[in-house]
Amino acid sequence: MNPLKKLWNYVTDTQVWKSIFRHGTPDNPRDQSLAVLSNVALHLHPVKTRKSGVRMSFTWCMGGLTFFIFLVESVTGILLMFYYRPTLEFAYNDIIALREHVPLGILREIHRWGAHSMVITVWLHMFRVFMTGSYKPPREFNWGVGVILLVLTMLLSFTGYLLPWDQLAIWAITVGANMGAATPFAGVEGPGTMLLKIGDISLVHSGNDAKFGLLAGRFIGEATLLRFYVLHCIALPFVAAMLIAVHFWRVRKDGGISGPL
Amino acid sequence: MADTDEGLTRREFINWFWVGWATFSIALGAIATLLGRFLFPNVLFEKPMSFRAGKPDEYGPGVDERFKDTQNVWIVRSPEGFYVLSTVCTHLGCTPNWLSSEKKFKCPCHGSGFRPTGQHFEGPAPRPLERYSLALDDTGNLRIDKSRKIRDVNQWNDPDFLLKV
Amino acid sequence: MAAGQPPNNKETVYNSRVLSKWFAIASILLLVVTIWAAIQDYARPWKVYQRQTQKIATAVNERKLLEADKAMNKQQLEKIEKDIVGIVRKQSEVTKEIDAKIAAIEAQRYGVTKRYQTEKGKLDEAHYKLEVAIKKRVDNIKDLMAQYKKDEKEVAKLARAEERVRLASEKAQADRKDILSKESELDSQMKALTRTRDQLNKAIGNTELNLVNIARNAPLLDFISPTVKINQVILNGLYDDYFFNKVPRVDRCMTCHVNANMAGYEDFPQPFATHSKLHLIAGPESPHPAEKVGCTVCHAGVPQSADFNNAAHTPRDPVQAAEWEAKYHFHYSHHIKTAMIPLQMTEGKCIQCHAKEVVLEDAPTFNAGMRLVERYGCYGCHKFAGHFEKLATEKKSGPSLTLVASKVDADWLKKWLWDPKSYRPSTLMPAFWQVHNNSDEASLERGRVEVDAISHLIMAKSKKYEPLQLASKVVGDAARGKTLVAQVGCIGCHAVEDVVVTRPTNPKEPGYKDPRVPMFGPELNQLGSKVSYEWLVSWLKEPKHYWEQTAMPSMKLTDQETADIAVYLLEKRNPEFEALPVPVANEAVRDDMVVEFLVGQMPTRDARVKLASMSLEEKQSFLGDKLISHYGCYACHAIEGYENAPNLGAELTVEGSKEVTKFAFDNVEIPHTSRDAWIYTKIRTPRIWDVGKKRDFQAKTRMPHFGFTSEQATALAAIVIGYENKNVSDEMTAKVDARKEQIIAGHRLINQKNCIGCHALENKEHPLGGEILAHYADKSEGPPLLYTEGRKVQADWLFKYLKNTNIMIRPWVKVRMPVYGLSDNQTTTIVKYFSAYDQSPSLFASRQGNALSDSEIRQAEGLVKELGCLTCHAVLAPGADPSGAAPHFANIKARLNGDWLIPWLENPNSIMPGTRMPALWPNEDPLDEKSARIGVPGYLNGDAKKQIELIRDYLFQYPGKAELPPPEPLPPKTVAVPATPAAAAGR
Amino acid sequence: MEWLKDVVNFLSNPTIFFTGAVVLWVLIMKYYRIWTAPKFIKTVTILSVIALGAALFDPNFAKEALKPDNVPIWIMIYSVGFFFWLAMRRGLLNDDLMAEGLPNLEKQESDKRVYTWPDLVYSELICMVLFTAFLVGWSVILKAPLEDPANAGVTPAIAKAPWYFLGLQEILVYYDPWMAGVILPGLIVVGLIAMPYFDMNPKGNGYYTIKERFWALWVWGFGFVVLWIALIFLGTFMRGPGWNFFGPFEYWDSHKVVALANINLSEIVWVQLFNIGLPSNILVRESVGIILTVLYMSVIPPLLAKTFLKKLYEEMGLVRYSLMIVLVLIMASLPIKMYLRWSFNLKYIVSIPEYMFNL
Repeated sequence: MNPLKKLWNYVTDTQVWKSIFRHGTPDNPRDQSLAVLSNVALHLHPVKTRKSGVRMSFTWCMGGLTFFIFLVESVTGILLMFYYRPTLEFAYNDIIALREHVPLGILREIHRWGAHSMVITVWLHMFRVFMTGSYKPPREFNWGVGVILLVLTMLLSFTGYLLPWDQLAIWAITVGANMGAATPFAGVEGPGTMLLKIGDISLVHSGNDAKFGLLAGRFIGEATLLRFYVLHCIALPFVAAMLIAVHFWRVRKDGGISGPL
Repeated sequence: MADTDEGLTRREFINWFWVGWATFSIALGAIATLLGRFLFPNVLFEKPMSFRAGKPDEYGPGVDERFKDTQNVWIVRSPEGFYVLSTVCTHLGCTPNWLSSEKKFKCPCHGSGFRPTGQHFEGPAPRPLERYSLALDDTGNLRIDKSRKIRDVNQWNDPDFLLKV
Repeated sequence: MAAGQPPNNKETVYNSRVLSKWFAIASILLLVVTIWAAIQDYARPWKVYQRQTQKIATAVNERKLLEADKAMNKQQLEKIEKDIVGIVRKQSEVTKEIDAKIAAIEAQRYGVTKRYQTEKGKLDEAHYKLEVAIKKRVDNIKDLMAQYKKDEKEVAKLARAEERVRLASEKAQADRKDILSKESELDSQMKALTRTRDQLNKAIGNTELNLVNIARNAPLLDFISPTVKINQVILNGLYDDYFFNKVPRVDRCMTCHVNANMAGYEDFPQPFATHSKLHLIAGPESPHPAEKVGCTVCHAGVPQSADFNNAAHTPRDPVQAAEWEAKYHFHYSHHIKTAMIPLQMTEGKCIQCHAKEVVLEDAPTFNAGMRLVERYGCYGCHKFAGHFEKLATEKKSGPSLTLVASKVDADWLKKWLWDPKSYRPSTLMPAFWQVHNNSDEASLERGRVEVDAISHLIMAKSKKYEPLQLASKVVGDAARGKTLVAQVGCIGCHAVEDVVVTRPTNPKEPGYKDPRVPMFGPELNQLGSKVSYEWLVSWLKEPKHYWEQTAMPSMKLTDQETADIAVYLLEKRNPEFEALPVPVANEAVRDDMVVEFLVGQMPTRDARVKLASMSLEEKQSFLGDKLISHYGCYACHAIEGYENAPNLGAELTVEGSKEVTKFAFDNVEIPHTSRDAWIYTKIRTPRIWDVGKKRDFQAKTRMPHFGFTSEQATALAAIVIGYENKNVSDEMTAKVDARKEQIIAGHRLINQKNCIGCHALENKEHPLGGEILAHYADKSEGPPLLYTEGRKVQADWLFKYLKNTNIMIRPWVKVRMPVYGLSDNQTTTIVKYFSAYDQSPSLFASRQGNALSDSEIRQAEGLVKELGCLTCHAVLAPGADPSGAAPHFANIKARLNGDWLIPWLENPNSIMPGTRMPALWPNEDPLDEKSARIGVPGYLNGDAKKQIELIRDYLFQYPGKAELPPPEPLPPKTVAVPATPAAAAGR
Repeated sequence: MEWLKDVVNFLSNPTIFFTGAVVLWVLIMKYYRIWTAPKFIKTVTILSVIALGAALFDPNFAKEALKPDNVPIWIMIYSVGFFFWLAMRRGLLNDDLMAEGLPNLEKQESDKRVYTWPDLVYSELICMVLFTAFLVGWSVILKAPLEDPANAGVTPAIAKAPWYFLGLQEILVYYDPWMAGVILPGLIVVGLIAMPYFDMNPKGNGYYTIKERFWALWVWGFGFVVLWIALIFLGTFMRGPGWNFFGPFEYWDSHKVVALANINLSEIVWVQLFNIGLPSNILVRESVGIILTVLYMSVIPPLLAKTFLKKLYEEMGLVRYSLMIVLVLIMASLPIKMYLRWSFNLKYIVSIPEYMFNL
C-alpha cells in the first residue's frame, strides 16, 4: 500500500478523527447522506435535493451567495471593529489608518465591496424567486421574511455608510435622515405634524421626531455615529441572523428549493 | 370536555387563560414601549438650542450679524419688531451673505436672494428663510430659541416669532 | 370552545389549567415589575426636586402676580380697551374697502410675479446655455444671441410690470397700516401695561400643576415636551483629561439647583436657593454667569451627576454631615477624585483663574488666605505657582538675623526659640519644640541641645552693628510716649495694650479688619524684656538702618519723640518670660547628636575620633549648621550663608488635585476620603501625623506648629486646595488687560506695605482696609479715605508725595504718613494702581480749571467769602491751633484734578463719608441726591452748577505756594533739640 | 464624435430617458422571442461593451462611470440584464415545451432527487470560492472611497444617498420627501410582502415561464426594471450638482442654471385659467387637486373592476382587489406625476405648504 494512503487510513482510524467525522468517504449513498446530516453547516440542506433545484441555471446560486456574503461581512466586520472607534475624534482617523498602515487594511475594501455585492445578490435572488414564481403557496410567508431581509440588507449597508465619518458619509445620511423628518405625523417637517398640538405645545418637534429617533439628536453628531455603529454592528446583524435562520428553516419546511409540483 | 375538573370550573379556566395572555401581552407591550422611550435621550451633547442675545437697546435698526458665525442667526430689528432669521439658505443649505448696500441676502452658492424679511425673491430658493422663536426673559434680555422655527409667511406675526419692543 | 384554548389532554404532566393559572400569575408579576421600573424612573431624585422647584416657582410667581396686578393701572387699561373697541368699530368700514382693494391687487400681483419669475428663470437658463455655446464655438451663435436679446427685452417688460404691481401692493399695505396704526399703537400701550402680568402668567402656566403639565412630565410621554428636564451647561473652555483626551466639561448641577442663577429664591433652602452672591457668581449679569462658567469650576464635585451622593457633595462640618446622613443617606465616596469642596473653602478655587491676584472683591476667605500665606511665609518652604512664586524671590516673611546679636542676647534667643509664644502670645513665629511629636523627655533633652546649637550659630554669624544715636541729653517721657503711640499711627500695624481698638464686624464698613489675619506688625506689649534702649531708638528713627528690607517705615519722629516712645515701650515687660529658665544643653546628648550627624559623612569610628578632637564651639556650630538646614530657619529669616539653601516643604502648586489616596492619613481620626480635611488638619496640627508612630529624629515631621485658629486653618486650606492642575483654558478666563495688571501689582505691594492698616481703599461699597479707622470716633481725624484717589489727585503729585511725604495737607490730622522709602518702581506701581482702579481717564494728563477773567475772579472771591471757605481753608499761621484747619487752597492746583472737584464740591460726603467738608449747595429735595442744587443767590443767577464750576476754576488759580512743610511737632517740654543729619533723614 | 455625444446627452434627458425605458419595456415584453436568442444577446452584449469602452474615452463620462462607488452599478446592470435574459430564455423554452404538451425543463427533473453531496455542496462551494476571488480582486483594484473629514458646515455641491437609494432620491424631484422617502418605500415593502396574497394565479410555481403569468411579469418587471433599476441609473449618472440633469458626456458644472418654471395645479386653475388670485381658504384653493386625487383613487378602481380587470376582480374578491389596486395606483401615480411635470410644469396637484402637505 502506498504510504500516503497508509497514513490517511491511520489518521481516519484515530478516535479523534472519528469523534469529529461520523462518516466515511462520501462515495456511497450512506456516507453521502451522513456527510450532510452530521455536519452542522451542511445539514441546512436536505440529504437529497430535487434535481432541477441543483442546477445553477435555475437557482443562480444567489441565495447561497447572499448568505455567504453575510458571513464574509460578519467576519471582516468583526475584524474591522478591532481598529475602528465610533467617536468624532477617532472614526475618520481610524479609517485613514485602515487605508494607510493597518496590516491587511484591504479588509475595509472587502467589507465595502462585499456590502455592495450583497445588495445586488439579494435583489437578484428576489428576482429569481419572482421569475420562477417561487413566492406562491406554500412559500408566501417565507417570501415575506425574504422581503424583510432585503430591507435589512439595505439598512445594514445604509448604517455602515456613515461610519467612515467623511463628507460622503454624513451628507448621504443627511439626505436619508431628512426623509425621516418628513414622516407624516411623526417628523417635524411631515404633513400634518403641526396639527399635533396642545395649546402652545407641539407634540412633535425637532427634539423628539422620527429624525431625532434615527439620529439620537437634532443633527448628525457623535450620538448618531454611535447609534449607527450599534445598529450596524449589533442590532441589525442580530435581527438579520434570526430571520436568516427562520428563512432557511422555512425553505426546508416548505419543500426545499422550489420546483414544479 | 368536562365542565368541572379538579375543582376548577370551565369558566374559571377560561378566565385564567385570558387573564394570563392579556397580562402577558400588556407587559410585553409596556416593555416594548419603555424600550422605545429608551431611544429618545433626555439630554444631548449638543449646543444649547437657546441663547441670550443681549438687551434690545443694543440693536440698531436693520440686520445684525453678531451671531451669524456663532449661532447661525441674523437678528433683525424692523419697525414691526425683532425677528430672528436662520442663516441657512432654503435652497441647499449654504450661508447667504448680507449685502447692506443692496439691502438683501445673497447666497453665494446658487444666487438665491432674500429680502431683509427673509422673503425669497430671486434664484432657486423655494421658501423664505426660516425664523426662530424669541422672547424677552426676566432680566430684559433677548432669548432666542432655535428649537422652535417657522417657515411659513403666514406665521410671521406670531408673537413668539415677532417681538414688539 | 374559546379560540386558542389548549386541548385538555389527560396525558400531560401538568394540568393545563394549572399551567394557565401559573402563567397568569407570572405575567402579572412581570407587568408589576415593569410598572415598578417605570415608576422608579419617574421618581428619580432630580425629577422630584424639579417638581418641587416648580411648585415653589409657581407660588413665588403667583405672589408676584398679585403685586403686579395691584400695581397695574386698571383705569388706564380699561380706557384703552374701550378706545380700542371704538376704533375697531370705526375702522371696520374703511378697512373693508381697502382690504378689497388689496385683494384685487394681490390677485393680479400673484399672476404677474409668477409670470415674471418663470420667464426670468427661463432667461437665466438661456443665458447659461448661451455661455456654454460660446465656449463650445457653436455655429449659429448669432441667431442664439439675437433670440436672447429679444427675450431679454420681453423679460424686462415683465419686470417693470412686476415692479408696478409690487409698488401698488406695498402702497396699499402701507395705507392699511396707517389706518390701523392708532389701534396698533393702543395695542402696544396695552401690552406695555400688562407685560409683567402676562409674563408672570406665562411663567406660571409653565410650572403650575395642571393637567397639561402633568401629561408633559408623565412617564413615557415625557419625551414630547417635558418641563422637567436635565439642565446642563457644556463648558467649552474647561476641559477634563480622560486619558490623553481633553473633554469639555458638562455641568448638570442646575438640574437640582434650578434657581441658582435666578433672583428671588434667596430665602429657600437648598437645592432651591438662589446663589448667595448672585451679583458676582452665577447671575446672568454677573462676571461669572452660570451659563458660561458652570458650577464645578469653583465647587468641584462630579459635574455630570444629578444625584446627591454621586455628585460628591461635601459637608461643611460634622453637624451637616449628620444632617445629610439622615436626609440623603450621605456617605463619603471612596472612588471620587474630585469631591466637592466644603463651602467655607470654596473661595480658594478662585485661584483657578485669578492665579496672579491677591485681593478679590467680596471674597473674604480668599483674601484672608492669601494674606495668611504671605504673612506666615508658607511660600518660604513650599513652592506655589503664580503670586507666591514671585514673592519668594522678593521677600522673606521673618526679620533678618544678620545683625541679631545687637538686638537680643543669647539667653533671650534660646528661650524664644524654645517657646516663642511664651514671650509674645500673638507671634507669627511657629513652635518647633515642645509640640506633638517631640514633647517626650528624650526629645526635650535633645531639643534643648538643638536650641542651644542654633542660637549659638546665629549669634556667631551675626555682624557688628552701629545703632544710630540720639542727640545727647534727650530724656524720654513715658506718658508722652504713650500719647504718641496712639497718635502717630503705630497702632495701624501694631497692637498695644493701652490702646484698645474695637473694630466693626461688618466687612463693608471702613475700619473692618478680618479677624483671621494677624496684625501686620508684632504686638508691642513686652518689648522691655527683649531689646535695649539704644537698639530701639535707632530702630524707631530709621528701621532700614538695621534691616534694609523691613516693612516698618520711618515715622518722621523727632529725637524727643523717639526717646519718649522708646521709654514708653521699654516699660512694657513680660515678667513670666523673664522668669523662665534658659534651656541648657546636655553634654552627652550633644555629643551623641554630633556623632549622629557625622555618621552621615564618615564611618562611626572616625566620627568618634573626630568628636574627641572638636571644641565645644565647634560642636555647637557644627550642630547649629545641620539643624538650621534641617528645620529651614532660612526660609523665613535672612541668615548669612544660607542664601541658596533649598526649599524644605512639598511643592503645593497642584496640591488641590493630588489624589486622596496619596495622602497619608495614618492614625488621625478624619474621613480618609477627604482631601480638604487632611490639608486642614495638616495646617492646624502639622506634627500630629507622628503621634503613635515610632520614628527616628530625622524622619519626624519638621513642619512647625503655627497654632492657627480653626478659621485661619480653613482659609489657608482653601488656598492650598485652590492650587490644582489647571484645566481652565485661556478662552474661558477673563483676559488680564493692562489695567487689571496694574491693579494686581498694586494689590501685591499694598499687602507688602500694609497701606490698608491705615487707609480705606477702592470704593465705599467694598472698602479695602482702613483698619486703624475704628480708633477714631471722628473719621476725619484718621488717615484719609482713599476712595476715588485715582481720579482725585494728579498722578505726578502723588508720585512726588509718595517719594517725599513731608508736605502738609491736612493740618489737623495727627496721624502721620510715614516714609516708606519706596523705590521709583514701587511708587509708580502705587500711582498706576490708583489711576487704574478708579479708571482715571489718563495717567499723566490731569484736567485743571479753565482760565478766569478778572471779573470772574472777583466774583469767585465774593462767592468764597460768602460761603466762608477760608474759615478753614486758609494757610495755617505758625503756632496756631490746627484742629479747625482744612487743606489750604494754594495746595490744590498742584494736587487735585479739576474733574474730580465738581462732584466733591456738590456732595463731599458721598465721596468721603464722614468728611468735615459740608455740602454747600444743598439739594432741593433733601431726600433725593439727584434733585437740583440750590445756588447762592446773587452769583451767576443763583445757578449752583455754574457756581461750582467757577469755584473749581478759581481754586486752580488760587495764589500762594503749593507745598508747605508739615506743622511744627509738639513743642518739647524739656530742652530744644538741635537738628542733626540723622533726624533730618528720619523725616 | 461630438455630435454623437450630443445626441446621447440629448436622449438621456429624464423625459426621453424615462419614456424610452417605458417604450423599451413594452417592446421587450412584446418581442421577447426575438431578443432571447443567444446570438442576439451576445451581439448586444458585445456591442454594449464596445460602446461603453469607447465612451470611457470621454473624460466626463469616465469620471462618473469609474467612481469606485459607482462600479457596483455596472455590475448590477450587466448581471440583472444577464439574469433577466436567462430567466426569459428559459421561460420561452419552457413555454414552447409546454405548448407541445411536454413537461418543462424543471418538470423533467423535479421528481428526481439527487444526493446533496456532492452536487449541490460542491457547486455552492465553487460559487463561494469564485466570488471570494472576485471580491478580493475587486478590492485590490479599487480602493474604497474616503473624502474629506465630515464637516456639517461645508455643504457639498451635491449630496447623494447610497446608490441603491438613488431611485428614491430621483423620485424626490417629483414628490415631496414624505411621499418619496416614507410613503412610497413603505408601500414598496408592504406591496412586496402582500404580493403572494394578491397573485391568485396557481400556475408558474417553481419553473420559468412567460406565457402563464405574462401580466404578473409585466407589472412586477416594470416596477423592478423601469421604476427601480432605471431610476437608479438615472440618479447616479445623470444627476449632477444641484440635482440638475447632465448628459453622460456633459461636464458637471455646479453653476448650471435651470429655469424653475413649475407651478401648482391651484395656480394653473385660479391664476392662469380664471385670472384671479388664489383663494385664501385652503380647501377652496386646493379643491380641484383634492377632487382629482379622490377621483383617481376612488373612481378608477371600480371602473377597472367593471371593465379591463373584471376577471381579476372576480377571482380576487373585493378586499384583495381593493388593496392591490390601491398599491398599483400609487405605483402608477409616479409615472403619471412625472409626465404631468414634463408636459405642464406641474409642481403639485395638491399643495398645502401650511401643513407641509404637498402631493
